[in-house]
Amino acid sequence: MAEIPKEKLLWMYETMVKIREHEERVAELFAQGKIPGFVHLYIGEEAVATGVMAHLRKEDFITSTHRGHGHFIAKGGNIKASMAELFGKATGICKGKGGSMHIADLDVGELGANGIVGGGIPHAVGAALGIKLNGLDNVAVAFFGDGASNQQNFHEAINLAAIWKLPVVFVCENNLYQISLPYSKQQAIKSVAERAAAYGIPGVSVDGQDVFAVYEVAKEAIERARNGEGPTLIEAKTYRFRGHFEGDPQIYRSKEEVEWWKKNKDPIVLFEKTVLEKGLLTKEELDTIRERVKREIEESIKFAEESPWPKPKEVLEDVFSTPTKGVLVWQW
Amino acid sequence: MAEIPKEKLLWMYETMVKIREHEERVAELFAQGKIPGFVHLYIGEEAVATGVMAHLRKEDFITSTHRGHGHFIAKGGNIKASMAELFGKATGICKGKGGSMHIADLDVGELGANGIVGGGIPHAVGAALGIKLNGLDNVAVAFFGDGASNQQNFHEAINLAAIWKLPVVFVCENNLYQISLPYSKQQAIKSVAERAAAYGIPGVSVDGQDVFAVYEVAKEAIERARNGEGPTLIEAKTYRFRGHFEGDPQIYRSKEEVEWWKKNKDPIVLFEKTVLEKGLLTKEELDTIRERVKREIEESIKFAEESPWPKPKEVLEDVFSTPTKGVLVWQW
Amino acid sequence: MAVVREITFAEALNEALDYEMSKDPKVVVMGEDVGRYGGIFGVTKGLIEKYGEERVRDTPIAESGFIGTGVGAAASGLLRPVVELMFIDFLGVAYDQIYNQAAKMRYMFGGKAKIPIVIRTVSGAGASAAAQHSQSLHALFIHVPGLKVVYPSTPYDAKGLLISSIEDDDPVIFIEHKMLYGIKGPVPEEPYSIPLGEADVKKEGKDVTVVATALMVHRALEVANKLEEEGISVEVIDPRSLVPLDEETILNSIKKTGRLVVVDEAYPRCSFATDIAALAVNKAFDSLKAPVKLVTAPATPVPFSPALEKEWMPSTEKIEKTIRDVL
Amino acid sequence: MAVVREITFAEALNEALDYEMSKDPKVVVMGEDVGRYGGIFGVTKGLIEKYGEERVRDTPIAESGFIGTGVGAAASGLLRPVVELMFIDFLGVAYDQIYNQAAKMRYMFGGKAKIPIVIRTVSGAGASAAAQHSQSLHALFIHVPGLKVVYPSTPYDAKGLLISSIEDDDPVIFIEHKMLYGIKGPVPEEPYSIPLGEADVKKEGKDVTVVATALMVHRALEVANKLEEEGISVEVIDPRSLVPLDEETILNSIKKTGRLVVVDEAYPRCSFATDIAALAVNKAFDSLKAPVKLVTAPATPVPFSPALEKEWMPSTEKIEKTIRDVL
Ligand SMILES: Cc1ncc(C[n+]2csc(CCOP(=O)(O)OP(=O)(O)O)c2C)c(N)n1
Ligand SMILES: Cc1ncc(C[n+]2csc(CCOP(=O)(O)OP(=O)(O)O)c2C)c(N)n1
Ligand SMILES: [Mg+2]
Ligand SMILES: [Mg+2]
Repeated sequence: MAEIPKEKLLWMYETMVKIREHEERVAELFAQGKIPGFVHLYIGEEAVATGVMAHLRKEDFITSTHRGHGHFIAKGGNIKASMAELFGKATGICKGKGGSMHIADLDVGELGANGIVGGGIPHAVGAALGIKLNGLDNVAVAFFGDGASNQQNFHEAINLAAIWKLPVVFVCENNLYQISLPYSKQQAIKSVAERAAAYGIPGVSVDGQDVFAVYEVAKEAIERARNGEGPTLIEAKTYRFRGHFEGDPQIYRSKEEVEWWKKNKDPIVLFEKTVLEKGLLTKEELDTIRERVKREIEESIKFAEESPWPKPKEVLEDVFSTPTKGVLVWQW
Repeated sequence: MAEIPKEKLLWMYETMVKIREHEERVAELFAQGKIPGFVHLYIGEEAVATGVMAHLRKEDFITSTHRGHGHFIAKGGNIKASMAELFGKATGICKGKGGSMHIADLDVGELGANGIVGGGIPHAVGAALGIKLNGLDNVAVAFFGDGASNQQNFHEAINLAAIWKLPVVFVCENNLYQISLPYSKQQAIKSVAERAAAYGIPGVSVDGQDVFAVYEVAKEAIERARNGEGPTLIEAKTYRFRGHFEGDPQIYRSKEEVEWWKKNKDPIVLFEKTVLEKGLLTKEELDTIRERVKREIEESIKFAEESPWPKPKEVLEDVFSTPTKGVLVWQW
Repeated sequence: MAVVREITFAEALNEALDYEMSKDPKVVVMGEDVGRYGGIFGVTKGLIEKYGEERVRDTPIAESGFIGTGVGAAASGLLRPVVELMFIDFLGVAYDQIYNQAAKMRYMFGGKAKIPIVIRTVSGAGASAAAQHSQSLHALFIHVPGLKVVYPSTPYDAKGLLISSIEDDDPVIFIEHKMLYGIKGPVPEEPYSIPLGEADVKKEGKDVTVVATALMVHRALEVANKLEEEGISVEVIDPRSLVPLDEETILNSIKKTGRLVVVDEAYPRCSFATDIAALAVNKAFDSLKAPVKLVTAPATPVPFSPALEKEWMPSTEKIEKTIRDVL
Repeated sequence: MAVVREITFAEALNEALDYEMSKDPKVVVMGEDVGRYGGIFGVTKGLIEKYGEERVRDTPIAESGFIGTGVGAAASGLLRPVVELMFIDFLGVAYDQIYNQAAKMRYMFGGKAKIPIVIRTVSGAGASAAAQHSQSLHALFIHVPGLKVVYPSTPYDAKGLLISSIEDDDPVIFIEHKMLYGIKGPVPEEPYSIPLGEADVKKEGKDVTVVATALMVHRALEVANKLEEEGISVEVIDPRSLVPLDEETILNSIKKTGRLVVVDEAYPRCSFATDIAALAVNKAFDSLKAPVKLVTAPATPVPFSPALEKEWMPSTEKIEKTIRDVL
């Protein structure tokens, strides 16, 4: 990590802390009833999005999941607009129509969270196909969970990417649970990375709590993709510190287990320790970032709170992009 | 193969020849316009169904494909009734409602051909689950093609069988084509058996033209299943001697290629050579079987030809098994 | 009738499952988080403790795989699976196994197969769950022949219909509206069954017929009770099972009232609402005194924001206005 | 008008694809056997030779994967994919990518995405292809909002509508009835487009309105021409695009004739036929002089045997009888 430029280190820290602060505040706002619907938080998994996105350009694409805030933030999505979206406000990035599970920021190549587990994997393959046919040197990255790796799109889409040698990287965030089902009961193998063999592509498993490790592995995979050498499957072993969704009673795992991870494998704490010990960054630098990030998040919340609700008639807008004859409302 | 009982050898020969004769006559009847619809023949692949089914009991289950006549015959399906079915007659095994792609004989554990590629794979897993929960020592076998191994159900169903250690064997008939797409363009690996690694189950590839080789491999897999040791994935490399369906112009492969396989890898010819050379069976024994089989097939055709058509009103029957209020015909 | 205890819709379903599992060892429950978690809406709570991991199976996210497994298990004659599809919105990843396999096997096989599978699933808006967790997609199951489709509105109906569904030898799609899980109603402790294909007249009336489903039954009743005070007599019919459909009860009512409003929380086109309208204009044309009106959702995805979702759903205001329109 | 050459329906579609690929490098074709094989019904013949393997892509059997790939490619703004689903019956293995992803993205993302994808697919009975290769499932695409649904009946319409569909920025399901591929009709050599959402009155008449789709347009016209000789004047309307729907043309016709028959080769319930009936009884109630009658398939899977399949399909006899019934 000596070769990681300082700028990048600062960006990594800022990104991880931004995700953490964002998610902690969202948890509170949800508990207060200000954010409705289903909310799946990324706390504990920050190093995965961060270590991967460290290598991506704005023009690169990602596809995300129901647990998508971290990907969105790390890809550079507009946080004010996404916070307003979580509230269901008219100023939301989806005008209040999407909510947490459907946040997208096409302006920065974020092709969308997804309420369907596995639903976004082929979209990354599609973006990669577009990249290839347009002769670009961009890449697409699909994020998804351990649970998703048992789903149809994982199999079908990765195989397509493999035979067509597309510039795409598959990042499985194995947080050891599919809601209540532990990874050990989902698959009779030890790592999702073993599945790469089925498609003839490289597969690698990495400690998802160690942002430097993720950074290294992602670097290689993304370079391969950019160089036209085809896809890679990365498994990042990670852990969600909160319930599956806010309100989850978490009867399927022990408090001790959760505490152990929080205590020993917090990606932000580990990062701080490393950079301070190695003298790569100073305490002051870190504190400054944390303060700035907090302000930014608070501003986004203020913006969301003060924003107006969408108007009822907007329900009927945004279905089609070309004007259509015929009716959207079956006007009985 | 010295340990294969003579009875079994005779059964193998009879089964392969029965499939061959059946399919050749069906090809003619299709060309004559007597058999309507889509017909996918099993000629060239006889050793696969035969080598596997040699180990199955009547109470064991199989699920089949659009190319299902061979599986049906080898499992002991009622040929008269299936021939009548191909004709669309009232005496057909499905009363004329199913046709070639939907032939089933539940009485012998044949859970159905399938018009949806990959559609039957989970059904075998389901039968295996039933076997396990009922404490039986039967097994289920899913047959499917190389093309099917890229489809969602392959992935999802095999994973279920693996984690639940169900008594099921997955037999991929890799005949090197998915209609016009060669295997080499479907997958970036050399054998479908490599995909077993993704599920933590044994995978083995075998020469599907060599019935003895298939027999050995299937024996082990089926024993494992019966002993509660879980599923196996078998790939049998094989070749269809005719087009994908009757009427296929076959522009995607050379005549030479087809001729090579017919000449060098005909499973029936190879069987004859081996058993005669090793003195396991005599020419007379083989001829007797062939004659008997021919008669049987001709009888089934006669039966089909002479059978009546189903009556129009039968269209409305057999949707539900329990009597239902409300309408089946929306009687305008 | 003696006073019966009141329990929730979710508890009523749980009792039906418990009863069937206790009675028939072939009944098994499968789905995501149906085990110790008890289902994300609590419907399968306690079953794994009582019947064990073999009969109550948590599955990976592989809906086509595990619903297909259920179909195969049913076809084999060895089990009677009750499979949970966590949200009806997810049908798209398993639809082939439902409408091409389960629904058609018996017919394709000339009447020789029985497919005793129940697919329980959750529908409906009202929870800000957005476009992929709020849909009402029953029309997609009604359209394709071979499936029975049940959609109850009360705890009492839920229990009796789930028992009938599990005992039925055909594939049944059993739909539970997520906003109904918490409602309470009288439910006898002993098991009972309600035949599939019998509508229930939830309120008798003579001026106008309202056919409504699931959550909308409650909204229609609210409006009917309000209008009653003005002397407008609304008959509210809950078909309860959408396939088979109790045409007779519906047609008799239309013949009596001459007016029809259908209230269905679903997309408008090719819907259960158009279905009933078509039934009326074909088979009760001479009785009709006014246009048939349908109160449905608009032809848009379900929006997330509560401000928009409220507008998207058929409201009591819209129902009331529509009923007044046809009078 | 000058005499135009006659070509088949399949050739007309091929010309539209060829034109669009020649004009816009973003247009790519994907699907099973669409390359050298030219599609199993020959629609993509010659394209790979002209545009190469990169733009004409044979896919493995992975419909959810490759349709999803098309959706992602469209959403990225980098391509305008035309994806072939070999038979509409297979929609069940890819349905989520169609109705939950392609159809909803624009709405869920607040109007920011464009999803210019065309999914071409093949429907219809008449070829003894049995229960899983003969269905007419357009209702499943009409029901869920966000998809345009096109279903042409003539070579001329096929070419003009496919060009419009590929140039449209929204997802379009383009359905081709397999029994129409071989029919011939006049088709101009130059490219032209027919706007989505405009019905075509295939025959004017004043006694009864018949709304029919695809193959059924031809059967309806056959009957209309026969009845003409008896002095019965039948108006035959082909909506051509089912979403958006040209309500106006249909309603104007019903207002003129006062009688409506819908002929739709599909399952009856929650169908396009019930849709049009509901439209009529709602918006043209006062004009209706007789019950609305629908000629559809029965609520059963499609049987294999020609003897049964013939009975299953809406026949000219049934159409004729039904028209006479409402007169
Ligand atoms: C196709 C589908 N099936 C089920 C669900 C319900 N569901 C939402 S998240 C989830 C668990 C996902 O597990 P994983 O992929 O490991 O992601 P994680 O939540 O652990 O980040 C499930 C079952 C869904 N949204 N889509
Ligand atoms: C889901 C689905 N997609 C496509 C098809 C059309 N189709 C029928 S057979 C076939 C090829 C199957 O290839 P393979 O699995 O290798 O079996 P084979 O025909 O070679 O025996 C295709 C694409 C189908 N029936 N079902
Ligand atoms: Mg997980
Ligand atoms: Mg093959």
